Amino acid sequence: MLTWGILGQLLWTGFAAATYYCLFAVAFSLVLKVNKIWNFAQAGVMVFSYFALLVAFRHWSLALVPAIVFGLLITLGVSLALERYAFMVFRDRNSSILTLFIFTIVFSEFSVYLIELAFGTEPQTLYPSLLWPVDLYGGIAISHWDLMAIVVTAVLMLLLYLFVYRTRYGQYLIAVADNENLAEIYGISRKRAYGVSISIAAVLITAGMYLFGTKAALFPSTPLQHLLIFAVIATILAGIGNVFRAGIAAVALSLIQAFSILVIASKWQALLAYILIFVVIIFFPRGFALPRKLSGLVRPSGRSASVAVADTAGD
Amino acid sequence: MFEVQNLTACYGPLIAVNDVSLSFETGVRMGIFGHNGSGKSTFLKCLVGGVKDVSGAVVFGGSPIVADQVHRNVMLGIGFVPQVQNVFPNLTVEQNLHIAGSKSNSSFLEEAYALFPLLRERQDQLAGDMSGGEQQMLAVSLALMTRPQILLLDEPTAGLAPAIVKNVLNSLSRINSELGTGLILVEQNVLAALDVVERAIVLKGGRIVFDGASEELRAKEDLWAWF
Amino acid sequence: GDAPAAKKKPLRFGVADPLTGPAAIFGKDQMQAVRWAVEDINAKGGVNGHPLEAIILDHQAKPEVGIAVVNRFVHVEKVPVYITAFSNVVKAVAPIANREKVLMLSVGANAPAIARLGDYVYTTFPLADVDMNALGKYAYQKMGKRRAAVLHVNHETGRDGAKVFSESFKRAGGKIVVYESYEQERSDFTGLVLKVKAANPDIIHIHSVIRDFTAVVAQMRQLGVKTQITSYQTAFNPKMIQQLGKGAEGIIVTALAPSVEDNKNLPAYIERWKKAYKRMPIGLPYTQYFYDAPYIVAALYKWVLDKKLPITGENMRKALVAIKTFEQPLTNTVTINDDHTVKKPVYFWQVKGGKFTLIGSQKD
Amino acid sequence: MEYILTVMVLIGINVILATSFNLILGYGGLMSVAHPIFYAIGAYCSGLLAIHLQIPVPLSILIGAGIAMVLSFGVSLPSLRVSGDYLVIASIGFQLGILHVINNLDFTGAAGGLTNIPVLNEGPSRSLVFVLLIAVVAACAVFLVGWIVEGDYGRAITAMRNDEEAFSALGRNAMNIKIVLFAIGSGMAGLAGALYAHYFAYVTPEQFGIFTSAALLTMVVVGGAATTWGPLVGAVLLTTLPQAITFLGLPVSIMAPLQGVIYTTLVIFFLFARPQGLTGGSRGGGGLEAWSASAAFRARRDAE
Amino acid sequence: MSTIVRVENLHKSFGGIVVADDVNLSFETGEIVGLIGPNGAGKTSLFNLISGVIPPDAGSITLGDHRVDQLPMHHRARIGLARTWQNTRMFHSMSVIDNLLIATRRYPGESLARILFRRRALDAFRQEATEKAVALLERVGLADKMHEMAIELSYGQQKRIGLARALMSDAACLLLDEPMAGVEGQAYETIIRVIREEAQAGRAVCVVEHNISFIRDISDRTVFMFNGCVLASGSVDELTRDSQLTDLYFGGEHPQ
Ligand SMILES: Nc1ncnc2c1ncn2[C@@H]1O[C@H](COP(=O)(O)OP(=O)(O)OP(=O)(O)O)[C@@H](O)[C@H]1O
Ligand SMILES: Nc1ncnc2c1ncn2[C@@H]1O[C@H](COP(=O)(O)OP(=O)(O)OP(=O)(O)O)[C@@H](O)[C@H]1O
Ligand SMILES: [Mg+2]
Ligand SMILES: [Mg+2]
Repeated sequence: MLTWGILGQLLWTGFAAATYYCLFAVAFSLVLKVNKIWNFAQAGVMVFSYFALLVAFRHWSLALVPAIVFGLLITLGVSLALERYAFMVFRDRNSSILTLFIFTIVFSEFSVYLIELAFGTEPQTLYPSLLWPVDLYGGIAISHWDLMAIVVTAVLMLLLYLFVYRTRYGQYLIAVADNENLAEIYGISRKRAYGVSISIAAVLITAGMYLFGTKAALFPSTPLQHLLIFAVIATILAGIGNVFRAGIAAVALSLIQAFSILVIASKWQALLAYILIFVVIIFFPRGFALPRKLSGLVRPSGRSASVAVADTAGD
Repeated sequence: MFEVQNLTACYGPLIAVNDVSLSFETGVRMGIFGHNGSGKSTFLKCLVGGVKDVSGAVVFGGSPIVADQVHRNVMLGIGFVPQVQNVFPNLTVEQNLHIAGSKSNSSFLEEAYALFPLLRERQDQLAGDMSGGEQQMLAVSLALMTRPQILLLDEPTAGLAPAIVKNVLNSLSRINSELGTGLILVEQNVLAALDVVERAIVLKGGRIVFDGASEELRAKEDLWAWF
Repeated sequence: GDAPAAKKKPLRFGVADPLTGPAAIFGKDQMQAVRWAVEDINAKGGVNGHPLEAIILDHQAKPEVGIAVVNRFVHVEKVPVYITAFSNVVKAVAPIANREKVLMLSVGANAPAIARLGDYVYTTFPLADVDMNALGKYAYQKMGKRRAAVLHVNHETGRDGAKVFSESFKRAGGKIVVYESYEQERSDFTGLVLKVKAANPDIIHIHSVIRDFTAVVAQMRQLGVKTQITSYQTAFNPKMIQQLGKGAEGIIVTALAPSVEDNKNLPAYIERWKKAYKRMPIGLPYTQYFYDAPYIVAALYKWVLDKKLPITGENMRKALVAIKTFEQPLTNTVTINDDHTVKKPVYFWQVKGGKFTLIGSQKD
Repeated sequence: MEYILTVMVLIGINVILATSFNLILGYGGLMSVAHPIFYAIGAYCSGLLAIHLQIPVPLSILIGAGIAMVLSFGVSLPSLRVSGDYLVIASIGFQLGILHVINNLDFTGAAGGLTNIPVLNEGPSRSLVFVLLIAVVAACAVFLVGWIVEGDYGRAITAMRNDEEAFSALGRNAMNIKIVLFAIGSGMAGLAGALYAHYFAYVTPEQFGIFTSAALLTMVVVGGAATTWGPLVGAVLLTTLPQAITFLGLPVSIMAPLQGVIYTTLVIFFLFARPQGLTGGSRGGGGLEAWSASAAFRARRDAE
Repeated sequence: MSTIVRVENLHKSFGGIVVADDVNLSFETGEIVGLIGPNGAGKTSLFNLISGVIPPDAGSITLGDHRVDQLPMHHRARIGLARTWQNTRMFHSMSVIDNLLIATRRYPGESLARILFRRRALDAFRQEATEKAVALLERVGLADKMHEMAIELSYGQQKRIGLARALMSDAACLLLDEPMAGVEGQAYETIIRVIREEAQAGRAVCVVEHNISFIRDISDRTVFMFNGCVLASGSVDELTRDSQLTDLYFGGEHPQ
């Protein structure tokens, strides 16, 4: 019953379906790395982002570009406001990590309730219909959604990569991530860096929510209950601080889940993920990080020098 | 030109720097001495705006140093090596240097390597994995990368081997004479530092108790009594 | 007229249903039905001149909220009878009803276990064994299907419904080729769909909440699975057709409430919805039962008042056992069996041309 | 009256949970969020034992708590290898994993929950008796934790939290402390769970998920982490608040979100207005950061 | 004199960097050993290996009669090892005195069972420990800082507290990593005195320092490390006579 066609299909569709997880994981991981915040408020931002898009598409019937722009603006606004009026305040006060933890979670809950208040609790899709045109290539169904998702994600990841590693501002982010006080001493504004990273996250989130909402309906509570956990797990599996690897981990995790149905009952699929996290964390506490290259670092042993040194004195 | 007027810095109820007024030219070579807890590090931090709870004024080259705006203040041309946490621990040596130089220019990289050849060997090592003294070398090079008009160094030689100490102090005087970079040096190693500086300040309980030429301080029989 | 009804002491009863949360989409329309029913009863003079009053609270389809809400009914509002729905909540609050001797009517929850929850717990709604038994048999005998795939969401209703369907289908002679469950809130079903595709069934039964149902079907259709799909009463929902468009064509759902052909009041009821909200109610059959539930309460109150008994949960239960058979405006005859179950005909609807069309029924 | 008693039972349960959570999280600095799973284990084990093996309820409650205590190794062992952020996720994995198993096994009632759990006590004043019992247990929990963390043991806990390596280099065994903290805290949570199960007679997996973790965390932090009375205040306040909101007479159809908005807004307000928690002192960083229980420190504070 | 710590054939490397290459060393009771060497020679790493922060690749470490190289850190400390850190490492949210009390040996108050049943005895012990801690703080000249939070002290003060903390445990062997770095010149005599007293009390002391006159003043024997190897050992003057060593360490010139 298992044919290559089905495996190929699983790989392709699973890959496409992993794209928004990838975006969310990278956004989460980036904010964790630079702003040093376990930003569970991301779920709240995701909700706002989604419903901004929803209003633009469904209520105002805007065209694609203005609708996305509107969604992005709202997402940016919420994100920056969070950074400026909440994270910064807690940071200045030297609040404990727990306080921030709670704040971010409660903020997400608050957003969910607020949106439920405004929009009701029904699941909503961005377009009235969930069906996309499908083309068949060699027995593999390729929906236009898949193509769009993969292209959007790939482009965004590429841009982010270029930004981080090829621009000066990317370097600033890296510096602030590592030691924000020292970065200030080298003229880098940490506040600006925090703003930039949370804005990048906002872009990724908007894209991710658009992809999600064109594939399935969203309850206001879905980001908090489901999407975010996934991003957190991917972040950890990749090892904290490996932003791009978090994206890869998200894709891998999602694919593993998709494929695992071929061997285990689907009701145990989620368990597989949990066991995986538990085991990975305990046996590879730094994530699936490759051992760092130390090959470049060689120095002669002091023994070579000692040959020439006469034994100066006895004990 | 640094002008400090009635500077007072507090940590809660504790007054760490108490009503200090002082001024010096950009090209100065000055040492700040004092016993542990006398407020040296705090004073240095105030010069870049790194302490929040301050009163009084600090002006550098006509521009005020604003508290809690370190990144702006340093762009006026100040280099600062803090006493602790003075490297980016999870970045490689090379990345450290690039970041330090990114706001000015990275051309000083070669000179930094020439000053501490070890750093070139360790280009790819994570700064946090290096020994205490190696980190100290890196920290000094980082500050040099910005090509500042004035360099504030908080115990730059602590933990360095004697050979390196000499090397660092010599290079600092060279940089001062060749480029006109000012030096403000906090040191416990008073005698070695007095060789480099021309003006000395002694802090006690946050106040200035001595301000004069370094020779004058050296000449004092009761050097330690000043502390 | 209503004048006397307003003066006498109101007869109160509790209704708990999800008004927020993922299940609220059903709860809201169900509560509207209850409000209309109470209005209609009171407009006709209430019960012996007493107005009926429904205290409606939200349990969010969450057991712990349900417990708090029912505690409030019993201890703060002191009602002798309350109505609730959703299997997990029904199970959670049943012990309170038994302990406090307050009559509890379950409307719409369909886990077969509900029949065995205790003396004070009754359902006015047929449980899953009724419609899923019928559907299993119908699929095999009338539709000629032989190989079924069964998918269900992992919650009370999903598990029970899927189980009853597959047992009935097997009993009829069919074969279950895939039997899988998944967690709520999932968005990607690729693996599941492909597994079903590989097994090549000739019918797929999906027992799931409406959001998951549309997502699964959408992904099936896009991955080229064109097989006949069946589901149960929650999929009896115009939104589902809207989101699936052409993909919805041919889907068969069950309904436990009579259709327009069998019930003379129904057309007017539907008109009322169209007038008030310009749409059909979501989960029409459920709302029929909910509209009728206050009529049962009214009948119980009337029995107790006529016998001049004190208004207690115990007496309400006595009334229910004594009356047994109720003639209902929208669901015809409802008979509460001694074993706490209700038997009703099952109706099958199919999506044709973007609309639900009755294709058959099974009455026995 | 009965209604109020039920709310009081919930308050008591939450006080036990928050207090024990505070021991692990606030004092121990062990960032595990898996506390509700021990609550679940206590509830399920005790309930299942009473249902299937007809074990007398008081005994099954104790066994349930004991099992939770033993299973706390599931989190304390990882905590020996990883800490901080990693522990958070390991514990989430542990929590959701076990919950997922419960959610899919038939004999636990799966997603539908475990029904018909025998209750601890019957009779007309059942709730009153139960409230008294819970109050006693909660008081014991608060005092036990307060007593563990004051004085020398507490100082060792704080030192471990500050710098585990330096702590070990002084000859102190961090492992022991972690295992003890988790065992005691989880045992208390298990007890709370068992008591819950035998009062409400019904438990379902969804009661023990990540949202419960968040709710407990909120109680601890809003009340004041690493303080004795903080979790108690937090639990009382945050349990009664939602109940009180239901009596505001809000329109039913938007009650839950509105209630949620009010509740979360209040929590956020507390976080901003009282960063050290409601009971935390005025000292920066609050109870969580400062260790202030040493005899010497107290002497000075009293002198001032 | 008897040997307290014996290190034999110790190897350790990080990738290409060898931090211990066949190191053989021993510390005797009552002896103060100075450990010098250029930056990155492996001095701190040697301390880390002995105290158990990092595991060795090969070789053995014995402490008294115990082979300790596979034991966890706290075990070694209990057998009788105390160390300071190059970068202070205070318990930052505790007061200075509590920082010291934590280091008390076999503190009964840190066993739950004992707290439960023997509170009286505990109080007596606590009293004694507190007195000892205060006395130590006086010896390092920081008694007036007793109740400050450790994090609020200046760097040099923290270093001295670190020294006092290491002395609390009465360990048989003391490893001091740059105790003078950042410490004011005035405290020089104090610290020398304190370390001498400890050695006289029968402890083995090993001091890493770059302040060569300090090492000359204090040590009975000096060990020179370079790139992970022990190159020489003897008195400071003997070592400085060797031109190659001075090249490596002092950059050509002989000190003073
Ligand atoms: N974890 C590690 N990973 C890689 N290299 C390391 C690590 N720890 C130490 N090293 C390297 O090992 C060498 C020895 O370091 P160590 O800290 O022991 O030096 P040290 O003798 O104490 O020097 P200093 O006097 O500067 O403190 C250094 O070159 C350092 O870069
Ligand atoms: N973050 C802080 N919070 C509270 N008090 C502080 C803080 N940092 C320093 N202090 C106090 O301020 C005073 C001055 O400290 P500072 O670090 O400036 O001294 P220093 O002269 O640099 O000493 P050292 O030679 O030891 O480095 C000290 O008494 C110290 O305890
Ligand atoms: Mg200082
Ligand atoms: Mg060192």
